[in-house]
Order: sequence, then structure tokens, then C-alpha cells
Amino acid sequence: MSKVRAPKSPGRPGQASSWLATPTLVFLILVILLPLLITVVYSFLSQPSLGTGVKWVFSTDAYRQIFVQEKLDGTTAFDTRYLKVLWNSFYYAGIATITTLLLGIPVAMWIATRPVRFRAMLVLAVTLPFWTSVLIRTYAVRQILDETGPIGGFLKIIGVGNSYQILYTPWATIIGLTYTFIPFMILPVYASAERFDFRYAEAGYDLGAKRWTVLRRIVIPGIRPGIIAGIALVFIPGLGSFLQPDMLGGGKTNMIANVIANNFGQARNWPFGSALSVFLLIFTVLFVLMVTTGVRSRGDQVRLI
Amino acid sequence: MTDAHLDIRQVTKTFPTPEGGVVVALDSVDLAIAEGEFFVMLGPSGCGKTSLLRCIAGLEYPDSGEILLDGSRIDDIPAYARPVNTVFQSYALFPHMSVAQNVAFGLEMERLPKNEIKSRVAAALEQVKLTGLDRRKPTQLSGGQQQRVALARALAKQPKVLLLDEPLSALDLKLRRGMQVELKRLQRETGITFVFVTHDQEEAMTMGDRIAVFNEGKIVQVGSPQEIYRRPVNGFVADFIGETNLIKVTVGSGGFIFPGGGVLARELLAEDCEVPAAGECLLAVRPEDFELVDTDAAVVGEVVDVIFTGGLIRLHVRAGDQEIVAALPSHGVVVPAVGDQTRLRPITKAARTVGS
Amino acid sequence: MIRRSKVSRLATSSAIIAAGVLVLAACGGETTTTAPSAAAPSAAAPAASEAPAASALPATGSGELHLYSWTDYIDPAQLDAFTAETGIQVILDTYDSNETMLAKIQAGATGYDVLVPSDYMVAQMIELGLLENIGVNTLPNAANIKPNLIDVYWDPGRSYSAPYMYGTTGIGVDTTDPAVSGIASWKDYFAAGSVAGNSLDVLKDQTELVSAALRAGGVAPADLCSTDKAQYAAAQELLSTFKPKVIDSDGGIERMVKGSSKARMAWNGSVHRMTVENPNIQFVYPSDGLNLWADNFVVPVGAPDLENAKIFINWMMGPEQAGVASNFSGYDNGIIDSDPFMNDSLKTDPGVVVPADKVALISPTPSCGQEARDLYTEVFTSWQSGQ
Amino acid sequence: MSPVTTSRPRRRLVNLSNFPLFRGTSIAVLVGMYLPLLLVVFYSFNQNRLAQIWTGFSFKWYDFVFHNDDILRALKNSLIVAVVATILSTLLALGAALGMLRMARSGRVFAWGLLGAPLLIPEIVLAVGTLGFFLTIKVPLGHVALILAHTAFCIPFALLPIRARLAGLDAAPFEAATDLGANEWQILRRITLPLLAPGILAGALLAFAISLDDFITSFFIAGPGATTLPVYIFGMIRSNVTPAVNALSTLLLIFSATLLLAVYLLNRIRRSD
Repeated sequence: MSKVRAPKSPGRPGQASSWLATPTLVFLILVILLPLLITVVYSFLSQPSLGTGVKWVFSTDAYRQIFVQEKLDGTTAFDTRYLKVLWNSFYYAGIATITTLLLGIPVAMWIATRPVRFRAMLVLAVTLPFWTSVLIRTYAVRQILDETGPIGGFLKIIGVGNSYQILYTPWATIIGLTYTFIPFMILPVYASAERFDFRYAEAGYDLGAKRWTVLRRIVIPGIRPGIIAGIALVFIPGLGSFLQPDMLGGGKTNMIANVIANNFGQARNWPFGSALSVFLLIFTVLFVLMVTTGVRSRGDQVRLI
Repeated sequence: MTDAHLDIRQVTKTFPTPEGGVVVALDSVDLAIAEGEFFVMLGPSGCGKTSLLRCIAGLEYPDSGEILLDGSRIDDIPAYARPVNTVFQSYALFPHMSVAQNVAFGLEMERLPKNEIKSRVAAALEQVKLTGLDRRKPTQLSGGQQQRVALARALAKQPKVLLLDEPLSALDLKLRRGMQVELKRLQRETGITFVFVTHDQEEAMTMGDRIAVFNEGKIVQVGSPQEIYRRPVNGFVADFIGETNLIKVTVGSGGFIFPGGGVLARELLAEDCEVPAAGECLLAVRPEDFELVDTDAAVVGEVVDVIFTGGLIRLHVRAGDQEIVAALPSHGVVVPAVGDQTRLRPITKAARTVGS
Repeated sequence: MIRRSKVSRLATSSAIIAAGVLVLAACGGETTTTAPSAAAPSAAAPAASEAPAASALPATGSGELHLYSWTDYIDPAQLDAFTAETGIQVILDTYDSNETMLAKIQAGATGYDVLVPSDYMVAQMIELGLLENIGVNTLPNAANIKPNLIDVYWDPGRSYSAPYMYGTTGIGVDTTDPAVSGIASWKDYFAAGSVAGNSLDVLKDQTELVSAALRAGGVAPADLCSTDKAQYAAAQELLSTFKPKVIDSDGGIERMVKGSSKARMAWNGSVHRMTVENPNIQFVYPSDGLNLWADNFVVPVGAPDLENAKIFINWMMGPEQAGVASNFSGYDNGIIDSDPFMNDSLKTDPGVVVPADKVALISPTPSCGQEARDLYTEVFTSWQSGQ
Repeated sequence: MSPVTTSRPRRRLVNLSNFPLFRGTSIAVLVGMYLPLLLVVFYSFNQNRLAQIWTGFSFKWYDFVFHNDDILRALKNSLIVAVVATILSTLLALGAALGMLRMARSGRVFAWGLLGAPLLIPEIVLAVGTLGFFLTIKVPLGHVALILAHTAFCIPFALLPIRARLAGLDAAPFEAATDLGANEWQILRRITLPLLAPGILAGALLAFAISLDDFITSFFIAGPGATTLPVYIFGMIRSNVTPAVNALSTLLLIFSATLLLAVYLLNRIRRSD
């Protein structure tokens, strides 16, 4: 019998063998998973006496270095320097998340309540910066904030600009984060708001609620999945920001990514950079898990990717 | 039945449900379809008729049982290797191909010479009266035209069996009538065995040489339209095929005691139905099989509604705790008014017992 | 007449500065500098035994030359001229510090032909075995190297490295701003940087910052690599209040010229370029001393095209090219007879041409051992994370 | 003048959507989003060497950009990396999208974790990890390393539109193709790929835009002569050539906007199918 044997289950859209995904998964294991594992391995190795890379000798110095400072007077002390950097990262990313939330919800709701033909255009307007280079957008913020830029010039003209200084302060970093991340907030909130049935709001009015109450009690809970996704999409990458503090903070407002980059560059301490990298990775994974499990327990449908 | 063209033996098919349970779509179904037959599979949605069709097409595989075509098994051959083709409910035209490309697709899969493909495509399009539209995209066609392309695409393959999965359900009534006639014509001309799935009993009656009535994964009855209509094996078939009053009666010594007290003599029953010795049973009577009588040996009840529908007048009569519908000619009878007492009796040999 | 006198003055000061390099080399204790001539290379260069004999170098080549240099340091037009003359296409990548460059090389950036590290970095890279001994002293234009720049401590006799620019790290000051115009020392500079709302700008460079803080604390040049923790603790204390507006090695020229920064720890050449655009900006020699550094062309081990690298290095050692390079970068160079090709503005700038009374303030950039380097790192990291 | 009908609002919805706060904030945010970018465009025409001190209109910085060998070389590097990474990531994303339909549940969870990783893990973590990995397995920094790293983080971006399109496809044409005698390979070639084409193209364009704009990974992985345009621009921003940066940035903005519009139009095609 030279019959063609039937496969296990017949056709579905785009039917294909699961082997088709294999090259992709192998590739990603090689170029994503192994580098992450290498980072963990590196964080437990020693720094060579001169220069870059690692010495293949097991050591927990890198982790010790995060918390313990060898002082110049020969004593050791609990080191708050890197915890401060970590705190900065949380703090700046947190403020940026709150700001994007406060600005993003009204924008998303406003777009969602426009006539359909305008909506697509407005969404496109929000998406456009989303796809343009973060480098260029950060640079654009730098020019706006510069003392010799338009804001400084205006303040000088009206006579109050002499002590104007935002660029090279932490606020510049926060503004930069807010500016570059706001599309990440607007788009998911909009996706929820667009699906939200505004007749519920009408019902709220009908039952005698005022605008603010309707907003707080009916609309915001209704678009909660989008808000959660937005918070995650701003806060998680915000934690690992490198360009905004580098270009806007004047080399002073270090976030954890800057310290990692410095240890893989100028400072040439790969084990320590790797340990900080592992730290950042753990925080990221924790937040992703927190969002996904927290969301699942409430029964919301939130997609981060 | 070994000489059957398409022979389905003990086919069972189950589907897992999302909750982890199992739905039995086909439960040990046996069926034999003869060559050149226009065979209709009829049943409500979820009855298994489409599952059986998909098993024949190879789009699903039975859990157990065999499907034979001309005596050899086809149930373990993948769909693309079976000499069977399908006209899908949604037409399933390839949106990125023109009409001609759609029709040629199956022939190209057989690696036929280009010339032959061309002539067979032209012939198929002519068969379904679509000549001249071969360069259009499916989106540029009307629903009826799309239907014809789907038909031409399947027919061009010259299958041994053509499966049609509720092909007319998306068309409006007038178009559907036209297509029904046309499908019958095509089937006669080509001589191909058609297996036609529908949930529309009227369509089934119009088209089928034979009809299989499905319910809950089983075939309840197979037969010609007349057999099915006139001799339903049970209440389900009687109710599903056409409109039927299922009247609960008590078997008494003189006959069947209707609600309301009237008695129907056994002799007035259709000849070939079983009559229980005693107890209750269901009597199936089509609305048009009632007549108004003066005798008390009838359903006696109060008219609760009178509806004029053109050629017929429908009387709703409450008898005891049952409501019975009768369809009477709108001329030649004195139509009672709402509130009147009336007497209805099945015409001779029209009522059947259909179990209890 | 005037011009000649300026030329001679430049030549004099160059010689003095170059001498300064050697002074530290003699007492720095890092390397021995007893090598009497180029022909007898020092023991610090293990591969020197295979130093080639004077080679006949072709004037032209083909293909590409991958050059890795400081940001904004080499004139693109000059590279175009090189390509036109030799047929070698130059591909330039840039870095912002010696350490960044070293990190990249060690991280596997094979494929560069020529790098431009500073003095102490050359020493480190030779120690790490990262540099190719190309026998710079055998190149035709090696004869143009200023005599006092031949037996340098990082490469006695010049086998690995050819001189490029050298200069000092001092303070650029906008003299019209009363808040900073009085800065005369590192001590003043750090004090000005302790005032809230200051407009101070500083190099993001561990060696420069920490050595300046040490000098401000009164540490003698010879002790800049000491391992005495007390002096580093003092420097750390001094820096704990130093909060400049910007910490960045790049972009300082623009910030100073447009007035967003008023004073900056800066290389003298970059201050020269600021002065050209804004004459109010002047180079200040800190009274507590300043670092002299010298950049060099070197070839990393595994460079794809040694021949092209040699052609390029030799070409850049020509007097005219050295002058052109100085005109672009604003620094003096290590090549004899390049003066006639230099701009007058360069030759008259007291920031570039060291006035006689400032010579004594200058000493080479400390090139420290591992222990002192760790102390530098500790001071720098503490300061940076306190910002 | 308000028309008579406003005496009683037609729909309460209007009340909410015209929340004074919503409209005001939205307009402010949209203006705020574009103002800095417009300023970049504006300054790119400044004659002055110092970007922010306007002294007159000039095209000279565009001229500078178009005649600067280093910029053109960086652009070439960026294009080489982006084109190859786009092709590879789109193919791999396509394979993943198709293959994952048949995957067991546990496998799919793992696959999604891997595919989503580049979107959720901070880029700096992946960049330094990749740097260390390439050093360990002796992949020299340069074009090849860049292409591998870019391909990895482009895959999820290429995947999303393909998956969206795949999810929107009707099963019927595939069944019809099987029924008409097409085997899996023929279905893939004749039905799946043509039907997925708009999604594949949109995914490729997104991957291309992402690769072209990438800075952090390129910054760490770029080797000799492999400097990409964003890395070069970063160097320019650090030194002094700002008006040219504005000109270059303007060109990149126009390019990104064009790509995005293309994706947008492809999406409209999808909807009109």
C-alpha cells in the first residue's frame, strides 16, 4: 500500500508543522537566553587585574560590592550608593509613569470619543513618535530644555529666565522619560477606551452621578486593563532607561542602566556590571509577574505583548 | 450494502470541549450512498451532519469506523488525496486569486497540462454560467456568483463525490430557489454523486433523491422525501420535517382518545404504524391533514386564534391542555371565529403514531 | 619678524613641555627610562627584539584603514587629503575616553588599524600585549619626532607609538562671569562648583578629576600615584561638595561658547577652540599644578592592514600634516618643523604656548599602579554617585 | 451662537467626551509631542554653527550631511544591518507564527516567553549580555554581531502584525485548498503566504524601522567600521556639530514617518479585505 497516511489532525488556517518555529526558537535561545545566562555567570566571576572581561574564578565580590563599601580609612560600611542609583531608577521611572498616566488617560479617552474617521488619524499621530528614534526624541527634548532654547529664550524675554535651569537636572531626565514613553501609555489605554461602551457612562449620568463620579466609578474601572498595560509598558522599560539620563542629566542623574553601561565601558568592571544587570533583570521579571498574576487574579484581560 | 458507492460504517467522532469534557458529534453512524444519487443530510445545527460531511471530505478524521469509496477505504487518506470535493458554506474562495485562478487551483494541484486546465476551467465556468467573469476577484462578485465559482471550482476536479455544506444558506430566498433548480440540473448532467447538507427541511425535500435525518449524532431516518414526510419514524422527524401536531392521546378500546374527549378510530390511522395496546402515545398529524367535521369522533376544542395566510387559514384550537394547529383551505369552508367550539379530525390514513 | 619670534617661542615651549614628560618618567617609578637611544629598546618592550630595520615604506597603498580616535580630534578634511594622496580609504570611529577605547578593544573589536591612546594608556596596553611593535623609529618620518618625545616612559625609543598631539588639562574660564572669573586654582574651581546653581562643567575622566582634587589638596606631583589612603580621603572630602552642572567629556566647547557653562575643566586645545569663537574664554593654569598628556598613534595586535597603518602614521608625522592637525584640534604636536604650518592664533594663545612662568606647574598625567588606580576608582565612584 | 437643540443635549456621551480637561490636555499633549520634533526640523535650517542661535535660513547642513563620507558610511552600515536583520527576523517570525499554531501548550508558553523577552527586558541588559556572549564564543564585534543582535530584538516586532493577520484569517480557504488537492507545502506557498502578505510586509517594515533606530545594542556591539547611524549621531550630539545633527535627525524622522504611513496603509488593506 503506497497510500499517503493522514496527518494527526487536518487543516487549520496557516497549517504548518511546529518544526517551522524551531529555527526561531533555537535562534532566540542562542541570542537572547544564552546572553542572559552568560550575564548571570559573569556576575559570579572575578575582575581581571587590568582591563575588560572576566577572570574565570568564582567570586561573589560583585554582589558584595553592591552593598558593601571599602572605605578609604580601611573600614567597611553598608553602601548606599548603588541602592541610591536603584532608588533613582524607581523614582524617575515612577514619576514618569504617573505623569504619563495623568496625561495619557485624558488623551486616550478624548481620542476614543472622537468620530471614527478622526480616531485613526489621531492614533496615527500618537503612534508616529512611538516609531521614531528614542535618540532623536531625547535630543529634541534636550534642545527644548536648553537654556539657550525656546523656553529659556522666552523666560529671558519676559525677564525671569536668568536662573532658568532644567537641563542637566533630574527633572530633565523625568521630562525626557515622560516625553519618550507617553505613546506607550496612550496606545494601550486607548485600546481599552475604544472598546469601552460609553453607554455605561450614560447610564451613570442617568442614575444621577456627576461627571467626576462617572469618571471615577464607571469609566476608569472600565478601562483598567489598558491602564495596567500602560503602567507596565512605561514603568518596566523606564527602569532600564539609558539615553534619557545620559543625554539630559548632564552625566549626573545616574539610573541603573548608566551604571551598567559605565561598568562595561569606561570603568571596565564586567562582573559588577553583570551583577547590576542581573539585579535589573530580576526587578523586571518581578514586575512582569506581578502585573500578569495580579491581573489574572482580577480576571482582567491585559496583554503586554 | 457492499455495492454502495460511498459506504460509511460505524463512524464515531468526538470533540473535546474547552471545559475538558467530550462532545459526541457522530455516534456509530452507518450510511450507504449510491452512485449518481442526490443525497441530502438534514438536521438541526449540531446534529452531526456537517461533521460527517467533513469526515468524508477528510477535513476531520473519525475516531473510529470506516469510510469506503467504491469499496476501498478513504478515511485514512488526507483530504488532498481524496477524489472528493467540497462546496463550502462560506464559499471559501481564495480572495487573492481571480475567478479563473480559483477554478484552476485544484487542477494545478493535479499537475495537469496547461491546455487541459484552461479548457476544463472554461468548461466549468460555462457549466455554472459564469463565462466572461473569469478575471474578476471574488470580492467583485455577488453572493450568487461567488456560489457559482465555488461550485465550478469543485466540479472542475470531476470528483467522484461532491460534498455541499449548506451552500445556499447565505443566499436570499429567490436566489436560493433558482440555485436549487440549477444544482439539480447540474447533478443530473454530470452524474456525480452529490452529498448535500442542509438544515432547511424544505430545501431537503425539494432537492434530495434520498434524505438522511440527523439528530444528536445519529441518523434517525433515511428515505425518500415522501417516505420521510409521510412516514416519520418518530416525533423528532415528524416535527422536524414540515409542521406537525404531536398530539398526546390515550389508547383506549375504541381507538385513540383525544384531549377534549373525542375518539379517533384506529382504522383512520396510517397503515404501517405500530399501535400500542394501551397507555399513552403520540399521534403526529400535519396541519393540512385536518378537516372540520360535525362528529364528536374528533378533537374538540375552542378556537383561540384564526390566522389568514393567503391560500390557507390556520386555526389554533385549544383542546384540553394541548394546542393544535390546523391549516384549512381559505375557501369552501365556513371558518369558525375565535371563541367558537370546533371539531377537527385527521383525514383518513393521515395520522401516525410516533411513539410516546 | 614678529612671526619668527613667535615660532621660536613655540618651539621653546614645546621643548620645555616635552622635557616635562621626561622629568616625570625619571621619577615616576612606573617604568625605567634608561634606554639611551632608539636603537636599544627598553626591557619594557618584550617584543622589541624583532623591531624591524629601517623599512622602505611605499608612498601609496590601497584598501581601507580603520582608525579609532577621540571624538572631534582628527580633521575629516585631512583624512580626505590622505585618501587623495595615498589611495587608502580611512574609516573613522570615535570614543570619549582612553578607558572606553580599551574596553572596546578588549571586548573583541578586532579590525582597527590605528588607535590614539594617551601616554599612560599606551603603557597599559603594551603591558596587556595589545599593541603591535611596528618599529615606529624605523619609519622615514621618525626623524621628525621632537627629540624629547623619543625616550618617553611609556615607549622608550618609540617602537610602538608615534607622537600625535600633546597638551595640558586645565580650566577654561569665561572671564566675563564674576562667579568664575576669579578661578586661579583647582581649589578655586572645586569651591566654585560647591555653590548652588553654578555653571561649572567637568570632564568625565577619573584620572583627571581625582588628580586635580589631589593637587588641590596639596599633593605633590611625585605623590599623585601614592598609595597613602589619607590623601585620597582628603580628596574625597573635597569632592563631596563639588556638584558641577555637567559631567561630560564631550560637547564642552559648544556649552562654553554659547554660555550655558561658564567654567570647565578642559584640555587646552579645546579651550583654544572656545577662545577662537568667544575671546572672553581663557585657559587658566591652576596654581596647584596641572597634567601634561601626550596622545599617540599605535597599532593594535591583529590589525588587518599593518602596511596601511604604517603609511598613515608616517604620513601624519610629516611636518605639514602635524601642523594641519594642530590647527584643527588646537593642540601642539610632537613633530619638528610643524610650526610654519600652524595658525597664528594657535601660536599666540597662551593656553597652547605655555608661558615661561607656568612651566613649573606642569607635570605628566600620573600613570599609576593597580593599587593607586583602585583608590582613584573609589574616589571617583563615590563622587559620581553622590551627584 | 448656540443652536436651539443644545437646550437639551442629544446624547449624554457628548458631555463626557467634551470634558474640558480631556480636550485641553489632549491638545496640549499632542502639541507637546510634536513641538520638540518640529524644533529639530526648524533648527536644521539654521545657518549658525550653534544650533540654537538662529542667524538665517540655510540648506548648508543638509549639504553637509549629504557630502559627509562618515555619515554616508554610517548610513550604509545601518542599511546593511537593517536590511539583513529585517529579512532574517521576518522569516524567523513567520516560521514562529506558523509553527506555534501546532505547538503544544507548554511549548507555546516557553516560545512566547522567548519571543516577548526582547520587548520586556531592558535593552541594556540584553546588550551587555550579548556583548559578553559574543566575547565568550569569539564572535568579533562588527556587522555579523550587529545583525545577529538586531535580528533577535526585531523578531517580536515582525511577529506582531503577522500574528494579528493570521488570527484574522478564515479557516475556510485553507480547507478548500486541502480539499482541492493541495498538500501542506502547496498551501503554504499558494494560500498562506499570499494571504499573510500584508502582515508580513507590515512586520518587515516595523522590524526595519526598529533596527534602523536602534541605539543601545548597536552602541555596545558595533565594531570597527560598523558604526551605525544612531551611534554616529550620538557621537555627533556629544561633540559639536549640532545643526548637522538636526538635519540628519529631520531626514530620519521623515524616513520613519514614511515607513509608519506604509504600515498604516497596509493595515487599512487588511481591514478592507
